[in-house]
Amino acid sequence: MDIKVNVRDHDGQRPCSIVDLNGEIDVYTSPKVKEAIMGLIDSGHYALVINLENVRYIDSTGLGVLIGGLKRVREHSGAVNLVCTNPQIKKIFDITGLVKIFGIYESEAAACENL
Amino acid sequence: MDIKVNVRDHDGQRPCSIVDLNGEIDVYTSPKVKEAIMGLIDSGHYALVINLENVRYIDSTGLGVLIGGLKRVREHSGAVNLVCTNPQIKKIFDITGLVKIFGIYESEAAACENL
Amino acid sequence: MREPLTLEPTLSDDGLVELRIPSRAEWVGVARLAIAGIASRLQFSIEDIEDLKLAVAEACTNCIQHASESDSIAISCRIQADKLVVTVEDSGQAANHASLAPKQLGEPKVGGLGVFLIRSLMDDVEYELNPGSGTRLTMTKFLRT
Amino acid sequence: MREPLTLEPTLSDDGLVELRIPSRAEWVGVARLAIAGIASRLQFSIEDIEDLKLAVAEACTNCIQHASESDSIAISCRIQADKLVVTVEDSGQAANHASLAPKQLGEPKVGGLGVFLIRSLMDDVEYELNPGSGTRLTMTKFLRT
Ligand SMILES: Nc1ncnc2c1ncn2[C@@H]1O[C@H](COP(=O)(O)OP(=O)(O)O)[C@@H](O)[C@H]1O
Ligand SMILES: Nc1ncnc2c1ncn2[C@@H]1O[C@H](COP(=O)(O)OP(=O)(O)O)[C@@H](O)[C@H]1O
Repeated sequence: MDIKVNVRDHDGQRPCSIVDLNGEIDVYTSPKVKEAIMGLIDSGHYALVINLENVRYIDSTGLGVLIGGLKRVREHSGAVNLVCTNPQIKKIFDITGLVKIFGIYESEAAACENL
Repeated sequence: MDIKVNVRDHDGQRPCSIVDLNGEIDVYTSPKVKEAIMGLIDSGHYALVINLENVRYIDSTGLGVLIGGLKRVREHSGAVNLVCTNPQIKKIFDITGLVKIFGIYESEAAACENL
Repeated sequence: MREPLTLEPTLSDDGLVELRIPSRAEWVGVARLAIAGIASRLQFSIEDIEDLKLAVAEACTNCIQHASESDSIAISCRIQADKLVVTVEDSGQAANHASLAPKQLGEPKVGGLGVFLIRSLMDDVEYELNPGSGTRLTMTKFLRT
Repeated sequence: MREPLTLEPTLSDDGLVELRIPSRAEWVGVARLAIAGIASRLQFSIEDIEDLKLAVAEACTNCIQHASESDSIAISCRIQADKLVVTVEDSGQAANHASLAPKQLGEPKVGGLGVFLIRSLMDDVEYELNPGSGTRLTMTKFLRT
């Protein structure tokens, strides 16, 4: 029922920061995720890949954090791509129409390349 | 919260039946385990290895089933060995003193050899 | 190799499971675990179990975030032969009807997805607003066989 | 590689989580899941979480097997700064004091391990017997820091 957050730098065609999330993102844990993502953006990182491969659960507060991050980086012409392989979590992005605003990829490599 | 029970024949120095249990043994699931073990004994199998390697949880009703099985095979000069690697479950056998009446082994091979 | 034995469920219907948690974010995970346990006992599919977890958690989250002055959340799960009926109830300031109505999603914004998800994931959703005595959500999921 | 962030618990004490299940074997697993969730939220160790699960489940099993005429089991978990206090209560025929007393184990037999395990696994155990209104078990586990 907890979340682990880890941030890595990635040197690719377009350098970016990769945020690894591991656990469950809900009303209790999403403030931690928000802090990490907003902190990253506020320190000048506007190209983000958020890896949800190890996220077993996400709720609307978690989606809100991702949307908030996307809005913030766009103010700086940045981008956010997601890595998501869990069908249950993909379904939530489908239902809410968020598939249309996030780039969602099956692998980290694809998410980085298409940033 | 369920249990799967599977029975295999084993041809070793002393031929025996191996009962594989997979899941949680509690007041809800132990009747199924009892049915399998007692059925096996009633059909003439008195040398048993009960493999608890994939058992994540056992309560006093589960212990009762194992003790009941042991008593029944002993009426026919049989034996029951257990395979148990989960420290939490070993602890329950320790606390209840059942380590003294069951042969408890770390591997199926050892449990079969020492039957 | 003999025939493997599997467990046949022996559920009778009309059981009632009730849970009360403090109206605080750290306890929503416990509600999620409990509902997952109930739903898996009823042999809901993995997808339906996830739907139920999310719907119940969204309901709890709304109680925590919007029902001011409510100190606990009451969750009840009525088990029936073909469905699970879950109510989530707080005792805070009641919601208003407009904010709970079914709606289409517009531009993605940071809030406003909770009620939409609940309505999308459950088969039947009903809100009762009791001025001064909180919001009561009753939601049903049918067991597909 | 930056410093990994981990979640700091922000638990306040004296929260109360309550669960009521039908007095039937199939629901004990739900109680176990809920207590595991509560205990892990409180940062009990894995071993202590397993102890709590087993103690609560043994208590429920006894209500189901021995408290005739009780149709439900009430479990309450009071969260305090340094401990978790769990009560398990039925409304059936009350137990008798002798059967609940601490005892040494003799020859292994098929029954009689439940109360022994509860007393072994928890730090403090108290039974209250109310003739005509059931058995109430209060058990405490301290948080080791
Ligand atoms: N239990 C509740 N008590 C009071 N108001 C509620 C409750 N549940 C929902 N609401 C109202 O419904 C609105 C929509 O909720 P929701 O779709 O979850 O979005 P959000 O919570 O992000 O605002 C909330 O903003 C709130 O006004
Ligand atoms: N909730 C209860 N209601 C009535 N009797 C109880 C209850 N809990 C325990 N008992 C009594 O205590 C005895 C010992 O319980 P236990 O150690 O769990 O062994 P077992 O359940 O195998 O008999 C039971 O046989 C029963 O008489």
